[in-house]
Amino acid sequence: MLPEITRENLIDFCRRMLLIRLFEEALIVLHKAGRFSGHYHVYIGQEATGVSALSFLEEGDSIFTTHRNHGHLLARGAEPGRLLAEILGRRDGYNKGKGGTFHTNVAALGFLQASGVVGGIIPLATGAAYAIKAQETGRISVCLFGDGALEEGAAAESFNIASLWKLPVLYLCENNGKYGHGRDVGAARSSTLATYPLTDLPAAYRLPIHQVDGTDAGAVHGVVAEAIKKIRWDGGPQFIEAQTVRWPGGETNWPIVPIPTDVALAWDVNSVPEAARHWYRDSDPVLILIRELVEKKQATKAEINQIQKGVRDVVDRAVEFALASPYPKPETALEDVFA
Amino acid sequence: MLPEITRENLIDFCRRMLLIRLFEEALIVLHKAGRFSGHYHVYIGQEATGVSALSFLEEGDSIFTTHRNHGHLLARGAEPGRLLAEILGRRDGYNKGKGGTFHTNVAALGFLQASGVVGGIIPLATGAAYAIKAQETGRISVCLFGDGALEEGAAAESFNIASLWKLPVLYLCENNGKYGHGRDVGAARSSTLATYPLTDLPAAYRLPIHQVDGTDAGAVHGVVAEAIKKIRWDGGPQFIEAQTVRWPGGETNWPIVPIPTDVALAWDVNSVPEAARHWYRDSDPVLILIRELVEKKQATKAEINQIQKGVRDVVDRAVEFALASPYPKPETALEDVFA
Amino acid sequence: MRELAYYESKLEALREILAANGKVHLMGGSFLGLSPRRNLFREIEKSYPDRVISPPISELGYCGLAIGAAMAGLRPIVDLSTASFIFEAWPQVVNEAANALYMSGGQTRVPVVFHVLHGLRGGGAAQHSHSPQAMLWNCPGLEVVLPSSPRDVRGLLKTAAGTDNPTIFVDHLNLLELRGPVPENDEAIPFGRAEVKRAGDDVTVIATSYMVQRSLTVAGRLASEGIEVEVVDPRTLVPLDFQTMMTSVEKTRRVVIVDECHQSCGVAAELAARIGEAGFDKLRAPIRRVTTLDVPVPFSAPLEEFISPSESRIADAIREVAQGKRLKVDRP
Amino acid sequence: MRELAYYESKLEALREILAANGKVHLMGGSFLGLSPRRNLFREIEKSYPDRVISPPISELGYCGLAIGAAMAGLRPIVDLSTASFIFEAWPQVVNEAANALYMSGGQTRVPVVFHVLHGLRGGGAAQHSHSPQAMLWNCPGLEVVLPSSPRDVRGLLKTAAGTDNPTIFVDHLNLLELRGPVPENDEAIPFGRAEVKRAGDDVTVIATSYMVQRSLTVAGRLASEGIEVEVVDPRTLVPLDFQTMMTSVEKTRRVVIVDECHQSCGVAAELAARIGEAGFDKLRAPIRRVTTLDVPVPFSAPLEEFISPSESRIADAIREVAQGKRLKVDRP
Ligand SMILES: Cc1ncc(C[n+]2csc(CCOP(=O)(O)OP(=O)(O)O)c2C)c(N)n1
Ligand SMILES: Cc1ncc(C[n+]2csc(CCOP(=O)(O)OP(=O)(O)O)c2C)c(N)n1
Ligand SMILES: [Mg+2]
Ligand SMILES: [Mg+2]
Repeated sequence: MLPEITRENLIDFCRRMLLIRLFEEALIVLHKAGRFSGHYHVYIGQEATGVSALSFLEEGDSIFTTHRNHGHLLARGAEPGRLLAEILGRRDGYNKGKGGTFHTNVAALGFLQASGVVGGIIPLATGAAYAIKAQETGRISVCLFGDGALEEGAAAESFNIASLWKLPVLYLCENNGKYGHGRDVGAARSSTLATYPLTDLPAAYRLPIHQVDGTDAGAVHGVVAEAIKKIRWDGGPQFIEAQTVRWPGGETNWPIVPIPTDVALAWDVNSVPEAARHWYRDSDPVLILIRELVEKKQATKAEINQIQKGVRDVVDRAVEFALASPYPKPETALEDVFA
Repeated sequence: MLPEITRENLIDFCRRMLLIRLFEEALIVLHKAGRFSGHYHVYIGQEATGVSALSFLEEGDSIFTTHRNHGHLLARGAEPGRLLAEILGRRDGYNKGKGGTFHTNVAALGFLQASGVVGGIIPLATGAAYAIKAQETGRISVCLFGDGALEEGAAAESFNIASLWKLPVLYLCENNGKYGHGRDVGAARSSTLATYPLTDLPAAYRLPIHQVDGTDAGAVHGVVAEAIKKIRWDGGPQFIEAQTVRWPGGETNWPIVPIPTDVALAWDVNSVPEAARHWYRDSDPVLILIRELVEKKQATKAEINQIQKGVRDVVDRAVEFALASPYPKPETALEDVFA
Repeated sequence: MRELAYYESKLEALREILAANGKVHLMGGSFLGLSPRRNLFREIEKSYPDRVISPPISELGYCGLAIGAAMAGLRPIVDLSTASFIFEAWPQVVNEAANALYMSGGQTRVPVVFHVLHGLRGGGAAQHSHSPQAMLWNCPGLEVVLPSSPRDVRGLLKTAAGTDNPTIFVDHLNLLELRGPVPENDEAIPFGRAEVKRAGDDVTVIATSYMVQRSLTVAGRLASEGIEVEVVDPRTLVPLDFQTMMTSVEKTRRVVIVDECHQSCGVAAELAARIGEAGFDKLRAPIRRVTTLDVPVPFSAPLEEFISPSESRIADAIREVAQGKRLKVDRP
Repeated sequence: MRELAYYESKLEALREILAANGKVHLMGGSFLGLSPRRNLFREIEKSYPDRVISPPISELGYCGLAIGAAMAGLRPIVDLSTASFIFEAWPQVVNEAANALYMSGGQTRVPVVFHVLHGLRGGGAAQHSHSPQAMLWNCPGLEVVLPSSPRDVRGLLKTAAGTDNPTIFVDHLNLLELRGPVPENDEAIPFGRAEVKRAGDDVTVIATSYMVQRSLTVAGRLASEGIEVEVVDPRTLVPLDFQTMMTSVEKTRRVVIVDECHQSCGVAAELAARIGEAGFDKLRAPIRRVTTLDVPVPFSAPLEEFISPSESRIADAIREVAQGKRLKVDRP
């Protein structure tokens, strides 16, 4: 369903989600072209969650994210060019090239740490909430992490403390594990969590829990609105599980795009390779939103095409900017060790 | 209530529980006399749990214990003299003086690790269960730990794995925290676990759970019997919370005996200092068992006195043995680093 | 100048820090371990009920919490009590706190302090006697502090409370009862300033933490044998005041390093490697290290004594480098 | 003699170990990290479905599980993949496994192996590029193994699978594609036997893991400059074959140590301290260390290259100690 927001905001959501998608598809091309090394993770399939959830944040709220952070930064309004420059290790990157894809970080937007250590940010975000409470700033701390993070003891320890001390933190677990290899939930050999649904873990610690379809921007918007209202009101923690379906191109650490996204796919997926078709038809949050915008008469197909054109320009310019940015001077490796 | 076992066995239970008590009261005297340094922990108040639970173990079963291990070793039949020698750092100690009070260990009795790291043995005991399952020995692994260990993420991680892989492990949580300082359960500032009852945590991981009054030898015996039967039958894990009331002398790391235990206290606690009296009257598992043995006509007061006399002799001889044992040669510090 | 016991000076510093800066919160233990003095900390706790917090037994969770709180503007000072327990929080300390500023390209500051009590304590046995400072020095991004006197603990604690970097404050139980001069309004002692704790011309002893006091005792004894020992205390390993050490080494040309870490890859190894390189032409004798022997720590008193950097082992090492003022002759 | 790629030799060893001893279970990753070769491991997984286990993302839990399983009679070999993740299991590795035999007075054996991939990998950045072997060497009770060739990885892995002590098998992604001779039924290579990987009279380079290969490359290049480098590979740090190193040092009297740990309290520090002490009268030049610079590991390629023990830094260090065969003259 559509988020209950103004039409401009709906269009803005659409634009941001599409930006994340096209940005990352461009990124995949750059990696294939050898523009940066190492492995990396894309947010494709989870755009509705990040864009809806982060739309509620205000100045001063804290955000912690993981190895799968690109979408969160763009959702929050990071400049695509500087973000891409960081991922390519260039001088104009937000972290001067020191962080790279695992650690893209924009303090000005409230991001305090992007950790590549699974579960690493759960204590950190809980701590930011502690600081918020201690300083009575009325802000909140948001922790975006994957289902796998619940397998780390750090999660349990943090939920306990957040619950006992009533800390203003939103734990937003992006469960992209449905049908994901290795991460299936259930009692099979391959399963990795005995707490099923996974919300049983935070629930045991008396955290208020919510489950939502993470491919449905409107559903996420509604649940997050309620959770954040509660946090700002009673100051205590909230836990949300947003379930998304793993993108067929995202199985490995080196994504392969089954088909470059085009808004036209919202109405016709026949051009999509058989194996991936179901996902683009049923589980792609970007295409789902676009279909709804048109069905609910919030935008015409022509307008959608216009949006896509605009976003493509933005991504093209970001790529130009990032590739034009020089590598940092080697000696700068010795800076920023200590404040 | 009384354990449903033969009279000889009841007498044996009584003897073991009294042995643990008098052994540790003697130990406290030795520490006061400066016979060993550092801090230490006594099992006073939890004797019924250890003696009942470990009475079910068979050759080849594995046991893991903590900083509060003396009672477990004695319950399992460790020689008081050699155990005391270890606690005093003497050559005849079970660990050649290298372990001390924190790490007393008797492999021949199935003890694999006594860890002073809170939560440390929970993964270890889970691993022994994994080995048992892999080697199809039909044995079980028993993990005896305190309520505080549930605050460590290691516990949650281990429960998850034991549940997913159906490992033959008995998690026996000795919750001596009721009314214990700092460890109160509930939502107060001082509380440390939001999972209340604490069995909600293992339950979230789908572990079968049990709660029992740890001061009641019969109740513990019944619950452990059931749990171990299940483990030996279906091979999966079980979790028991045994609740005991913290001994008034045990608040610090340097225990003070309010009054030396004497079986006569089972019938008359007036000699006990006011502040501690309630505990000896209502919560002392040793005195509770003794009262029941006499009430249920399983033993006369005279027989009980005989038992006490025998146990005192054993403890006296243990003290003589330990004090007579020389300190190990300094150079032996260099041995046992590697197998 | 007034005299204070080490624990008094330390508690005074904590009180002054709490009074001076509302962003400082204390989490964890009493900063005095299981010392009988620990109840004195309760008074501080009472005066700041909302800023002195007892977390659950979840080192990974509450150390990470302190790091996150520091990222968000507080200045938490965490007491883990026994240094061995910082291992429970290892991923947060070495992989989150130490890297945050760097990975973020200078954006995320982490003004957190982790206080631990390290080393041989008499009956701590293998699991409660660690000296993690070497492992922590191997992890760039952390400041590492080792006080050794009533004055230093106060001055260094104040600087630790003010630095914007994650700092490990490595203290020792055996120092708590030590008495020494502590000026009334003593200044904070800046990091990176070694102190010559005793002047002498014959041998330079570089010692850390409690080993400074033990080395001073030995130095006093050896003076009667005619060996004048100079005792240099780095006070902080990160940042390190290498110059002050080398000045002493260039004078004495003989060096013994006394540290309580296990020997291999310990603090003494790094100091020996640096001095051996920089002082190659100066040294008149091999650098000797006196450290805890490379075995787990045994419980039994005589065994613990045997593996410790004891007074006798320190004295032997000093005598050895002092004696036989042999010049180096090149073998054919 | 047949040639194999490193990854082939390693997989062969794993297969032979599994076939030879039913007590061996493999837990964790593919032992090949994210290398494109990792799918080859799937075949092993298929052949031993019950002995090759994928645990949850719970390093503390499953490493502890492996330790407990070892205590109870199995011989688990755990792959943590990226070495940095062993920090998650730090309390179990350094405070349970390392101490178990000692604390129990020799009763509890822990035949477990932890396999990790350490060091700079090209874009691993600060949190995925650690070399924890120095921290682990500082923890008595652990055996530490660092293979550097197709033959060594096979021979050392077999010994690791047979030892009764907890062992850290520290491997490097950059070695996987290296080809080299591996005899058909190669024997296990005993721990504590260093190998002279290249003979030379002028300078001794002691190098570990991938740095052995890098040093050999540099040695080849410097030969053309007339500098004959002897490359010594300890192969295991615990136990350490110090004699073989000293034999080389006594011949060349000039030493460079190349290791990928961060410098302070790194592996090179310990080796430099020991050689500086034992070789005091032999050395003709200061011992130079070439290590990863003491900063967190940056993502950007040129920055990572700048802080790494690169070929150019190795070559410069060798030239420096080789040149100016200056004798030591005592200053007045
Ligand atoms: C402590 C730790 N262990 C293992 C890894 C390797 N790793 C990287 S991503 C990943 C999967 C994480 O799953 P999840 O938390 O659900 O996040 P997702 O990638 O699905 O978004 C793993 C195991 C890691 N980065 N950190
Ligand atoms: C990892 C760790 N953190 C802290 C401590 C210090 N400590 C020793 S006993 C203890 C209390 C443990 O409570 P519980 O597990 O309930 O055991 P009990 O002593 O009550 O039997 C603590 C915090 C420790 N030994 N290990
Ligand atoms: Mg996931
Ligand atoms: Mg308890």
